[in-house]
Amino acid sequence: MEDRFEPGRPGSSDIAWCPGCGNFGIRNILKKTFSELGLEPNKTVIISGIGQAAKMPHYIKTNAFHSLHGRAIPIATGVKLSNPELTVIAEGGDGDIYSEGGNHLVHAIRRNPDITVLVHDNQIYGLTKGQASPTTYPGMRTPTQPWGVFEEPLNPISMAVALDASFVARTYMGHMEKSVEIIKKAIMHRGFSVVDILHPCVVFNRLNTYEWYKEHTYWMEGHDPYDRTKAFEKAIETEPVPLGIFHIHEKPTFEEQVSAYARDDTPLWKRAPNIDSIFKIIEKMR
Amino acid sequence: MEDRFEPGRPGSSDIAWCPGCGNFGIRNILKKTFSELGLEPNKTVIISGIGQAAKMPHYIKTNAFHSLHGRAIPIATGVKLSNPELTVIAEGGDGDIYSEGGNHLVHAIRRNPDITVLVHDNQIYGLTKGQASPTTYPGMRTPTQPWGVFEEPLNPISMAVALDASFVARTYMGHMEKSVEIIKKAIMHRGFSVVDILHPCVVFNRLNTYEWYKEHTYWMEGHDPYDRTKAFEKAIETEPVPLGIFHIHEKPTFEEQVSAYARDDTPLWKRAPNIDSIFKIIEKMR
Amino acid sequence: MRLRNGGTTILLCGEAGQGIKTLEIMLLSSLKLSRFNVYGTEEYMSRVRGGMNITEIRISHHRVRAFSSHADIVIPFHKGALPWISDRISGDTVIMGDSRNMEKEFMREGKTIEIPLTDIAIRAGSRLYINMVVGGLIPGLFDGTLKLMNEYILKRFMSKGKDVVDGNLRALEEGYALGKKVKDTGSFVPAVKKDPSVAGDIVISGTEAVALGAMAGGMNFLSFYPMSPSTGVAVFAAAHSEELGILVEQAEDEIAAGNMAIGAWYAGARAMVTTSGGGFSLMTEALSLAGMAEIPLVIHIAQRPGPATGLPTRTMQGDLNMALYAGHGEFPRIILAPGNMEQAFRLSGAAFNLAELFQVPVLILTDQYFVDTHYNIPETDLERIKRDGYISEAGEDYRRYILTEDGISPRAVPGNGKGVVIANGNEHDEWGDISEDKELNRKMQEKRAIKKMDKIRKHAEMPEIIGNTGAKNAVVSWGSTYHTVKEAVERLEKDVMLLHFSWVHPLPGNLRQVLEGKTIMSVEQNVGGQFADMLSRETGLNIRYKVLKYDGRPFSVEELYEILNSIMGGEDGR
Amino acid sequence: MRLRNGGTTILLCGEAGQGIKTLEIMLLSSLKLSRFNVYGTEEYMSRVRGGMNITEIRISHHRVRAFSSHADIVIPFHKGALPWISDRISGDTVIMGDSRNMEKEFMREGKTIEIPLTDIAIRAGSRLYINMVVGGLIPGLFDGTLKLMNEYILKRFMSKGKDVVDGNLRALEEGYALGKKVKDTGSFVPAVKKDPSVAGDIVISGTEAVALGAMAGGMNFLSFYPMSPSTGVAVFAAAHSEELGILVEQAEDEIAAGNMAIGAWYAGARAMVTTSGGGFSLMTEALSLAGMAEIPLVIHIAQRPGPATGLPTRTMQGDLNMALYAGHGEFPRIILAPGNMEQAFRLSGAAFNLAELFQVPVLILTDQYFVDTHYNIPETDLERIKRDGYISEAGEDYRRYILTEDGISPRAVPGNGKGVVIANGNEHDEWGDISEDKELNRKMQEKRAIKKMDKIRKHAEMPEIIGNTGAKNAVVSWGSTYHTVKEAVERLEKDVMLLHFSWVHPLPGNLRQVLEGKTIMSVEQNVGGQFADMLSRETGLNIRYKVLKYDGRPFSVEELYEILNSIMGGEDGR
Ligand SMILES: Cc1ncc(C[n+]2csc(CCOP(=O)(O)OP(=O)(O)O)c2C)c(N)n1
Ligand SMILES: Cc1ncc(C[n+]2csc(CCOP(=O)(O)OP(=O)(O)O)c2C)c(N)n1
Ligand code: SF4
Ligand code: SF4
Ligand SMILES: [Mg+2]
Ligand SMILES: [Mg+2]
Repeated sequence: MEDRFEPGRPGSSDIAWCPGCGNFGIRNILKKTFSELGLEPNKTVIISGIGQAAKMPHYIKTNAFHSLHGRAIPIATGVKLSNPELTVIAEGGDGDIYSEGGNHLVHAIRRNPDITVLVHDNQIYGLTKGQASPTTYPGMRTPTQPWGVFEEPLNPISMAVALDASFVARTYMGHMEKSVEIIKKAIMHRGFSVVDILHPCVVFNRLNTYEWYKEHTYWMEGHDPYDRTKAFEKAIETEPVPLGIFHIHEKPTFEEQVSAYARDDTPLWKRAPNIDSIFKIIEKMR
Repeated sequence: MEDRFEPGRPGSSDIAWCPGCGNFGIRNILKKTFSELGLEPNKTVIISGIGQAAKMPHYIKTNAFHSLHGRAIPIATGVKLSNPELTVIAEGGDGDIYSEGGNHLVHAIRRNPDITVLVHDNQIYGLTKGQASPTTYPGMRTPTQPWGVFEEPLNPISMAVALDASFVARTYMGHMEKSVEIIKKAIMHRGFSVVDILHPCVVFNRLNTYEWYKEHTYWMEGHDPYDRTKAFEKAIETEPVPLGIFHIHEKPTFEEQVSAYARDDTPLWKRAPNIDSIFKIIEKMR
Repeated sequence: MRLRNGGTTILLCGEAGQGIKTLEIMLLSSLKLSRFNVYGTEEYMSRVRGGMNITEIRISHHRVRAFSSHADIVIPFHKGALPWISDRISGDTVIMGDSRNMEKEFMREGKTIEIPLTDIAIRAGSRLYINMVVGGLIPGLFDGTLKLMNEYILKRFMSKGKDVVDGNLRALEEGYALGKKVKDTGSFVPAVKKDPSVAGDIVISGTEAVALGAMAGGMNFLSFYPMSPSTGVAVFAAAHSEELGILVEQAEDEIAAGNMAIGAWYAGARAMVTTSGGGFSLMTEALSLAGMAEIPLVIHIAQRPGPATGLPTRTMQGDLNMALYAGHGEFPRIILAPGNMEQAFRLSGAAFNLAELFQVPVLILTDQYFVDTHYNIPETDLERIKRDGYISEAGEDYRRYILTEDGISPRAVPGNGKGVVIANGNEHDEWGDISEDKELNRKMQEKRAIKKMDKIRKHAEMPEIIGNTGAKNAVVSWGSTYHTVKEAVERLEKDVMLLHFSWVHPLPGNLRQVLEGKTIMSVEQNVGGQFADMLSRETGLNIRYKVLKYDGRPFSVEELYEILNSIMGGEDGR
Repeated sequence: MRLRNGGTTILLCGEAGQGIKTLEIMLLSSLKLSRFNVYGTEEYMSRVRGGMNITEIRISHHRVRAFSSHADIVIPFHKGALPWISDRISGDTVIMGDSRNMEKEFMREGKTIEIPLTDIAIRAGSRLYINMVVGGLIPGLFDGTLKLMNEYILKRFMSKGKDVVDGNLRALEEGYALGKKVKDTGSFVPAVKKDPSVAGDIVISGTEAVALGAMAGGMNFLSFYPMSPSTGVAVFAAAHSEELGILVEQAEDEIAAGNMAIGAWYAGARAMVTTSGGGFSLMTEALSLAGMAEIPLVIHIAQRPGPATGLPTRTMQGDLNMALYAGHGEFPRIILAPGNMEQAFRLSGAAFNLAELFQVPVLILTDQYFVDTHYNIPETDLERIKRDGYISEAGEDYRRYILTEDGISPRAVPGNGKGVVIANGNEHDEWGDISEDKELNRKMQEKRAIKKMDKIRKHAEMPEIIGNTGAKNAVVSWGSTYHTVKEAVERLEKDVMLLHFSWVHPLPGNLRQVLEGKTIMSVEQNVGGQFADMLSRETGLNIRYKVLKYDGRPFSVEELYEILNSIMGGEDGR
């Protein structure tokens, strides 16, 4: 079943990730998630930004748009709004989605389209060779921060909770089964979901390794994701880092509220211009 | 004393705001704040974006840069980093700072330069004639949202608390004295401060009027701004809207940590290139 | 100089907030209904209340569509207005209205008609109704009807209660009676005849023409971030969103607006973005993405003077170079710049077919003058373009970027067919996967920047040629200046032809033949003569004179006439 | 064709992650120390591990500074490398290294030297040390020294412990011994003599030359967002931030980076931004702000192939048009494109003086090829430019935009003087307050786009002219291709001169005289011939041939020689 998601194209066999990289694990998680959800490659779309994470669509078979650094979310929004029948996933790195694309995350949460945002959070810039990302811990020395990072790390979970995102979760890719469960729920959730997926970058992040994540994370037990203040309290815990679903707020999606779908649910691409109505508008201008 | 801040230039007398606009009140608040703080016009800088709010620097005498929509914060950061001796204020509207400039707010909070961000929050786009802003309440009908806004309003306070901003407050300009007190504290605070200043737009926002703000806001009493979770709880209250200082977290500023000022606190503009050191670096390349 | 199309030009000079925009719309409709040809345009400041705004209304027996600088009638709504427009007042100009709004030096015997507008408004219920007094006055002067105006007032002020409606109606009627009286007593003699042929005409603005054209071209997605003077298109589309099934969304910034539209096209929608220069600056990267990923895209840029925030509510044609070269790397694009309402309707529709056919961005360049100008046209002049469908099905082994003779790869959309559709902003192979193969890298550059470009160029439209093609002199212009240049050139009665470009880039191949040997004069509203430079670069021809204006105000017929006349005088009166 | 500057060209073909970058740096320094002229450049893929990377190292008795496509020695570090570069292997090429990395078809009698690099590395402690084995092998082959290399290893691997240091040192020495043996047994005869004159030289890369030049020009603020191939400049500046007092900050995006730099300049710092095409796209609006507010700004754009993400680690000169026209509205800018290290140092420094003098943005265009190229130059060729100071004091009634004869208004910074400094991105009056006055609006456009531009043009530098100015043929080139074109043209021995432009815009006024009547051939790395078009547009001259390359790889001397030779053959062998 998972083979349905093997692209088998000439350009998909030579995977450009480093041996041992956490991205391989995320790829396996996605293939399992997609096939357990019974998704169809041609009805599923991954919009990715630019970065190591963003290369995913070349190694998993779905419709895809490998786009620009930081812009996966608005593109994914445009796709979903034009064709709500598609399952739409936006994917990118921590630099991609939290730094260059930060504004889009904030406002997509407000808009609440039914898309799922998967952030491969290796707490570093991989593709561009090891600069600090918004989630890099203070003290880390990098080629462009040789003095050691001193900015406050971005807490994407507390931020998403503060913005009342519809579904907010964090996982560590080292836990395959739990990650599959969480991402399944995120995709099935009606509304905007964001999942921060911790994963090691074995080349540039010497701190947040496989062992580190194992030791410094834990799964929340008995947390009520419908309690927003509790979610916030959990979200600002940092040592150890909690994993699981922090916050769920079910609410109408963008597509359900937008006037273009009020009378008609035909996807936009199947719509022809209504010339008669247009000329009726024109006639009123006499 | 406040007259020191009257610009008295040919272009500063015809104020472009609408009669009755809340911006006049904010102008008075600022003049009073500045003079009570004993600021000097030539040692103070206001960087404003674009919008009605952003016209402020033409009507109050300080150094100023009326710049681009959304970009006041990075410009203000550049100014502060180049000359930490200046008192630097970034000013703009709710569209300016929360929509177009949203990403800069998020990351400036992380960076924590000692600047003060004043958001004239009229919950509408004034200058461009009445479109919804990120803080417009659901249900409001506007020329571009004739169906009534349905996006979740942005809560700048909870977001800033979630990002652990150094100083977070909200005021309503109708309360002159309290507003002066809060903005004074914000400016004196060492680190990044953000103050959301509610104010009526008498032309385009028919909901959030002077009366409305009077009735739907209250001053927090006994709130401990050093308790972050409490701050969050307060921040997500919406009816009535709490006013006051939500959150304070004193921490080292950007300027205090950056390596360029580690050995020498001369403002950058007074520095000459150290040609000898440069040629020493070059010699090592032999 | 008296304008060829004659008629009467009225200037309403008020502050923002005095209801003059409302007044203009009402006047144009009701004067048209009264069987006049009408034209209206606005110059306004970047503020919501106060300031100095000018609305020009022209009424004529003939079609009037060009901006005139000479005022026949001026109605000042506040003190200071007359000095602000003093260069538009001549000995013939009649000044009407409250004497308190007239500076002494402008009050000349026989040319000043004092009308107590404010008093009448106050009598009708509020000094705010002054615009309605004028709304009645003008039809009264020209023997027009109030019909539409009554209805408009009812609709517009209903929500404010009966008092307001009645007050406005009273003001209107009192104004009308007064206008009639002025006319009947002969203190003002209107020199405009009616034109029964306008009966079936519509009154349309540039904004409306662009929006309606896009709708007719199948636009079903509009993303934007508010920015003067481009927002009107979004407002118009939003008003009809539910009825026409068009998704209209205000994005958080222009970057999101541009990329949302790209996402929408990728999924098969027909998306447009409306913006102005500064917003377009922020879409530059997205434009380059559309170029690389071969995603169609339509962007409407309503130009205003730059750089930076510039003059947000004024007019300029200063963004042509940016439109030509925005975006890193090399990729084809199409630039259209309608010169009149008919073209705006047709080209805004055609833009969608072009974008989809060639899988490239199409930029529609208008400007503040154009979008804020209204006039009447026969509805039948709006061409019903056909929405062509170019969407293919994705077979199992679908290759989004398959190399073909003409550079165009059949374009499928996700969900249409069994295969998957891989778009890529990285350099790619035929399937859409990343490729660093030297040969393929080269071929893909050629596919986009050479083959597609060549194909588009063959499709390019020739400029409209007005006048004698054998003329020794040629005036070239583009975009919004169409009617003004045309009226000035026709008025000249010299040995001159006019070439007006509404298809601006890429230029068709055979222009050199048309222009060779002529003395070429270009007319455009920017500092550098950007169009002239492009024309000269592409044809190798020398543009002898650049007639430029860049103070943020539109060219007027009179001004252009003078300049062109003196140039051609200099050319031995040819 | 054998290269004029002779010497030996070695290709190291490995995967990302095999330590070849480290190896290159070590080799260049130690070979220079061994009294050779050295040159190194890299072609690599956009990935962190794996793929096919090629490092070219040239060693010569003469100065070598150009890219050669012909390999004298190839060392494949993995299977697949030889087919990938097969077009660079000829009958003369010697292939060295592990036989398991050599495909059969490339193993030719007498031209294959099998050396068990991997085994030696494993013996030294780890197969990872293979780069060090080669690091020893090459100096061994050429009778060089290991001195610097030993030190480098100590420094670089100290933190990893004694074992790693020792292992690397062992590998190095074993490699060296082997190299010596190969040479001594005569299976490879090195054809390169030493050049004592290089003793005082430094080995410098394009990245370093730009960064050091900027530092010498007074740069004390650098904001950026990481983007290949521009990040190196930030890395270099960050390394020296504390020592030189340069504030280096990674922004959240390029928009912030650009605007921070503008803020810094406004406050009197000398700020630079380093980026590539896509990042620059996002700075377009900020550029326009700098234009309007007359804030100086320096932006380094290291070009790579576009559009969009394109080929992130490859080379192109495809962003010239964007650099010329980015930003809405009309405002002057200066574009510099160094052709060699000396120019990069001088111009990156001068950029700051120019930006401050004219209060305009200065764009420095390099590309991946240029920033990743290293060679030795005499330190004395680095010109010590003077930091000019142009900051004024603000008096009480200071007018930031006072109208002057030459368009330049004295520029004060906040806090320097009693007055206040008002910068404005809106159209403004002399003080900096918003103005919608028609006359003033026009004058301010003229101040920026005409007066300042004219003044800059007078300051423009002439291209470097190489060869006989009376030649019938002229090759023109710009930016990074300098040495390659120069070597090819010199080798041609035809009636041809070379004009190389490192001051790219605005062009100086008197070029037409220099070029008139010649057959002009332009050489550049893009699809459209952007420089050629600009030159033709500005001079009115016809560019007869455009020699273009756009597969993301640099021009080689051989390739250019062939093309130019065949063109000039076609021109009757002149
Ligand atoms: C506009 C723009 N700026 C910068 C880049 C360069 N860039 C590519 S990927 C990347 C960051 C990679 O980090 P992240 O998003 O965390 O992804 P990772 O590689 O770690 O998975 C950057 C800065 C770009 N492609 N486009
Ligand atoms: C890049 C860019 N996009 C859009 C605009 C147009 N614009 C000017 S002000 C403004 C919003 C005004 O709203 P707000 O920031 O809330 O300020 P207010 O006028 O309400 O004080 C917009 C969208 C612009 N100037 N630049
Ligand atoms: S650089 Fe890091 S994140 Fe990227 S592929 Fe390698 S290990 Fe993974
Ligand atoms: S539009 Fe609103 S915010 Fe702007 S000046 Fe008028 S009242 Fe104030
Ligand atoms: Mg990352
Ligand atoms: Mg606002």
